Amino acid sequence: MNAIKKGLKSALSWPAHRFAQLLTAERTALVTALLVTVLASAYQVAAPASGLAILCTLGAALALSYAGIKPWLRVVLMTFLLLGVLPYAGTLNPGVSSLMIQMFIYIALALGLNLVVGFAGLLDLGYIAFFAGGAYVYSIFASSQAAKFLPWFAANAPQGLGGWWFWAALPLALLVAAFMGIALGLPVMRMRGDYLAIVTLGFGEVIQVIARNLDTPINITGGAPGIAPIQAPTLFGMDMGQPTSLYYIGLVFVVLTAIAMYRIEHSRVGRALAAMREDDIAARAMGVPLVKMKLLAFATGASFSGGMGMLFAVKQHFINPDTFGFMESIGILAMIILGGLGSIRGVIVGAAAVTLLRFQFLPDLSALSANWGLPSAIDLTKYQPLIFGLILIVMMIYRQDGLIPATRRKENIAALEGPLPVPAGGTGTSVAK
Amino acid sequence: MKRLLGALLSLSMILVIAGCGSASSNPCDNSGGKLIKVKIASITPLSGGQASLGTAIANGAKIAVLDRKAELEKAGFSLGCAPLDDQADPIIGGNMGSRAVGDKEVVGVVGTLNSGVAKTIAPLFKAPSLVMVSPANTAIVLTQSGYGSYNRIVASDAFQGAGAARATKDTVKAKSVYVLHDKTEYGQGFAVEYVKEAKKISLLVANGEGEGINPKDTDFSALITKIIASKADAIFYGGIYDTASLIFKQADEQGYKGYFVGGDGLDDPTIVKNSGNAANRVFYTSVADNVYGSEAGKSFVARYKKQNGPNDPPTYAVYGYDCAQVIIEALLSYGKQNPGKTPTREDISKLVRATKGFKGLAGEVSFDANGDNPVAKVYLFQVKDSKYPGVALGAIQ
Amino acid sequence: MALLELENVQTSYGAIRALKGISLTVEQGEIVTLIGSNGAGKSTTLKTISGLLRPSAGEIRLGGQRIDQLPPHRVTELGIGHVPEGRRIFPRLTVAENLEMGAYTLSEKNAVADGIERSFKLFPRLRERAKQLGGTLSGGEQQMLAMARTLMMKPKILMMDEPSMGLAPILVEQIFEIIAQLNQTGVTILLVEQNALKALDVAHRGYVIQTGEIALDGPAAALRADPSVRLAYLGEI
Amino acid sequence: MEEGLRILPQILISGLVIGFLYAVVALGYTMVYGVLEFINFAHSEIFMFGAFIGFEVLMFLQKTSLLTTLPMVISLILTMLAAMIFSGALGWTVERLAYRPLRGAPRLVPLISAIGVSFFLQDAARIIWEALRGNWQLAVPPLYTGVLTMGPWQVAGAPLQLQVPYGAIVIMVSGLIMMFSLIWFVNKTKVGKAMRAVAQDRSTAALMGVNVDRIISTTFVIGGALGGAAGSLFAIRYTSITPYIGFILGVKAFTAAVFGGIGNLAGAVIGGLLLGIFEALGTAYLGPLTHGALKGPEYKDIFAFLILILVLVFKPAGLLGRTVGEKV
Repeated sequence: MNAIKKGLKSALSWPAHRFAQLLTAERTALVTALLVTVLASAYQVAAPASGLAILCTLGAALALSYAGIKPWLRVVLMTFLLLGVLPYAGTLNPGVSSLMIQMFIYIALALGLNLVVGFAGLLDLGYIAFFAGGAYVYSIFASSQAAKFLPWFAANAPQGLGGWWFWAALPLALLVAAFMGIALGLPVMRMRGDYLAIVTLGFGEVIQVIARNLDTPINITGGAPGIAPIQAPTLFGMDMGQPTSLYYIGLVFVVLTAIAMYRIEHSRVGRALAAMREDDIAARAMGVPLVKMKLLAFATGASFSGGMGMLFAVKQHFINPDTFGFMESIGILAMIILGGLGSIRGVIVGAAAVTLLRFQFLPDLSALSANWGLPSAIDLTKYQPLIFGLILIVMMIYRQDGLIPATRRKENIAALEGPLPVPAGGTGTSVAK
Repeated sequence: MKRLLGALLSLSMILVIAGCGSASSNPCDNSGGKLIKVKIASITPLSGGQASLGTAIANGAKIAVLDRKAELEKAGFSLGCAPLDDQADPIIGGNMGSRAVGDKEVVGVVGTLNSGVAKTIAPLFKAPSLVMVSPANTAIVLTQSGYGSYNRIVASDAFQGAGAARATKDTVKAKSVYVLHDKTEYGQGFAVEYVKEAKKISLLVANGEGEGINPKDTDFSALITKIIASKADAIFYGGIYDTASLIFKQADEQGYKGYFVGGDGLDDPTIVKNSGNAANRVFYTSVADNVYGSEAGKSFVARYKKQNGPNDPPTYAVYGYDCAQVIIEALLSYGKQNPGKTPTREDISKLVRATKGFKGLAGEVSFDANGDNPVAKVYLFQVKDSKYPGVALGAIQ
Repeated sequence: MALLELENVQTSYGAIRALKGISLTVEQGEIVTLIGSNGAGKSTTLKTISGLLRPSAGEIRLGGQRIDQLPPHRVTELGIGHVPEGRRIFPRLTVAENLEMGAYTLSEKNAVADGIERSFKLFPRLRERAKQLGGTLSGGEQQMLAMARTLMMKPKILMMDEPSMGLAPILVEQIFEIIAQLNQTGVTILLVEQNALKALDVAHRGYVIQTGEIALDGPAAALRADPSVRLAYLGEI
Repeated sequence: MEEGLRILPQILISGLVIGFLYAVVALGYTMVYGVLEFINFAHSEIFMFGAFIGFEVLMFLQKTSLLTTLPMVISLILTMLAAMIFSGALGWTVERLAYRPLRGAPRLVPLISAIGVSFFLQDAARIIWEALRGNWQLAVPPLYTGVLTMGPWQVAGAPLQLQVPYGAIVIMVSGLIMMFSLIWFVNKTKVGKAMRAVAQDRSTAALMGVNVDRIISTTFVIGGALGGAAGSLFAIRYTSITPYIGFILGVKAFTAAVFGGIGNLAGAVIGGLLLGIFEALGTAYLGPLTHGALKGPEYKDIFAFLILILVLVFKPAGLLGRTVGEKV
């Protein structure tokens, strides 16, 4: 038992950036960075659909973000990988683009949830509800759905508004999701952490039930069958619905989200959130308007989720209530916990890793085993909830800060709620070491 | 996580290497000689809750590839298969659809099991004209949305729902019916069509447009009290056998004396095992007659077992088989007309759509302009003596 | 051999070293007081003795037996009674139930009934309040209950953390009278107090603790006379 | 409306039955919450395991044909006992492995771990019973299947008859027994008092000589056993189980616990009963009241969450509870 514990501990305690130290000495750094970029690109182009290739390319991008080279070169090389190599591989096999869009969606979602959980310390288990909000706002008017309850649409746009609607709907989706965030936030703001978690869970379920049942008396959401087909966005007359072109929209969304998160973290608001997370009484004493800040975090996080919901609807051409279940909320939570609560880079890596695992490696494995008639017992896809569960437990026990902890404060998660007022008497060891 | 990934990767590598070693026994391999390499992909759940159905479809398709291998080689094709796992999840399904598009050897796709997954995949196949033949989708919208290369061999909800409604009036002899569904794509779609037809043939629906329930619920006693008060002669349930049997059983316990009607979602031994005394009052429609009863069916079962182990295949296996056969027929007819040429996806898609009167194991297949199979049949079954499967009462017109 | 011995005890909260090496002894039958300013480490010392905190170095011995690695309930079983700072009455247990909890470690049949009777004799106020919830008592009553509760376990040594804190002067007088009284019935007492004057009045010996270290020690009277103690802790010039 | 009123008594009975099930599960949540101020998210899965163990026992009894020869009460007790022992042990194990290492960590840390445990156990059950029985959706051998029929009485000129399944009576009776024995245990026994002391002030309880770890373990064992008992009752009443029966029931039971005042045993039961009755009334009357616009059975699952939100906003202490978060 102890050996296992030790093994786990050491396996999980590698510092993420140690291997990147290779890249810190200026000249070797330059050579290695170029080499990594070239090798990854070559592999990616040679075997576009291979999960391993995508892993290498993304790994290279991560390594470059640590590399001790000139910042402009870093940006150029990463841009080359993300705007050159991956989209090109996507034209060779749209499966790559499809996977990457999904990854972008999850990264942005995880970043948004990280704002709420990691920065503000509010555990939200119903985060997917905002995502659903954005998806529905877009889909209802980008399909024949609107015509089912609005006479104007039936007369003028029976198949929906068309590709331009995506761009017009974007601010609307952000607003609707932000509004949902506030609507949920207002009643729960004064609740304690675990109550908040349960109520947000309930909120997620309620939104799902409403989406499922709002086909009567007026058919607004399409009910359980959902909405399909959903029109794709157009940009200057180009169809952006296929994975190869949608890739760019996704990338733009993610980059904007990441920049926004970085700015928020280092802004007055970010500091206020951090103060609130560590000690809300002290924060209030220092003049941080708690309710306003919490609502701001909720609304902002929600609006990111809503925006990505639109992209999701476009990618899927179809949405239904089942897609927005509790499991998805937990999946996103698992991503940020795996990556490192409060750490932007960590959250991105966590989301990417979970997406790769769930959408590439596990289905590959089960297809392989179906192909070769291997016993289905070794099929790891089957164990997905088990693996998620284990990730949560093991990370909590052995590495609460995630794979790439936030640099600003190492004991980030420890600050979620502040320590219990009374040290654990029974164990006696928990406070003094 | 990296370690875990590493372990996963090395595991998959080992599997790949192990795979290459025994390449000859794999029906999905198409590496033979100078023939034109083509593949039929299947997109079904190979893992997760519905894996047994999805695997059956994939395996059925595989048997078809094996069965016609020699014939195809003569026509100049080396046909392989590519089973893809959608986990019954539209998100993963969309991914798999894109991967099927990306594999240039894939000329046709068998799938999907779930209508929701098909709604995500069909638009992806429209531009590359990749043909898709579904053994199981019943959502009406799929053939009404101009997806182009989408076809299915089973009857849609409209057909099944109407059939079930007529059976309720004519065979069950009910005057009024209480309509329930499980608020899923399948159950609700079915129930909506059922109600539509019921209104046409003046079968009274006791609760207006029908009501949804939560299939995760277990206690329906309050609802049943309401049903009994409505004095309906029959309860129709659009949904799956597990919840259906709970409702039927509890209704019986509370003293409901009427009949129970449902669709192919009830076609499972569980409906008999879990419904208690209610079982012998259950009628269900199904798109499949007892296919494994025939000689050809028995021979299929034997081949299936040889390839996939000792368990009897679920009915869906033969549907997967028929879907793949439809695509193979198109390939062969292309080969006949254009010997030595590599078919484009569009060619195959057109040829599949032109299928007329193909005699499949599970029934006849023709496609209309939308990709629906107008000759698909619906059969009515009744459970007797608490035995599964029920007694076939014949096809519904 | 002293009843309680601390030898070079060090305790940390995370990176902060609260005790930098405390050594002290308490003899059978004594009242020893530990005085010092806020945050000097007085409460930490008591918590370390009773096992609520685990020392990173040093030894604690009770009657010669090492207790510094034991969990708090074991330390209690061995005979150290700790009346925590702020009374820490169980607010939603009745007064009687609070007292019963004090006798948790005793297994004799009549221990609870006898103990409660003794407590009521010592603190007649508690008898009137026996059925009331602990949280409804006044500060002084709570302090009495806290002492009575710990006395239920018949400790070899009674450690009290700031028993006079937040009490009206007249109650403070009472509390110290009771401490003296208890000591006369043979109870050994380790007393932590901010009210150094009172503490040194009642104690036999004293230790002055300063930022985690013992700065001075000696007989209570000597400490009272020490000019630096007078300046720092007794408010005299 | 005449017709609607006529079915009211039967609807109330339905509500009471499901309410008792919520109540029994809620007792487990409230126990653990009372002592640790921690939502044992995995309790619903411990409940689910109880149902599966109950299933296995009943299968065994059926195979050995003891099911027909033994008196039903003995079968019932055997089934419940096995489920309680197993689920108690499971509760202990979960606490030991997934919660204890996190004692003293911020509140959200064990909560996240508990969510992980919940997923883990759910999937583990699926894997285990797929391996054991080839299927994770199981039909439980029948034990109490009959129905108690009362009446008919002539009420307002028409016959009125009431029906209660025996399985439901078993749930109600066991629920009451469990509640009263639990209240007795917590208030009158030494361990029960120690539990309350630990709940109120852990380190002071330790200073009284209470082995806090052991008391917390005991709490989880009792909570687990309660969950197991509830699970086996569920299996007996509904005769069809899957690994997923726990989640929604768990959330509702937790709602019931909060509704009644979390930490308060009687409150959990009252909250459960009220929630069950609300749901039954909603199922039956929401449709007629809204003239068919909202269908009762479709929206009834929202009630639990609406109640939860309303209670937490307007009366966080619940019906019988004390102010949450009070710590002296």
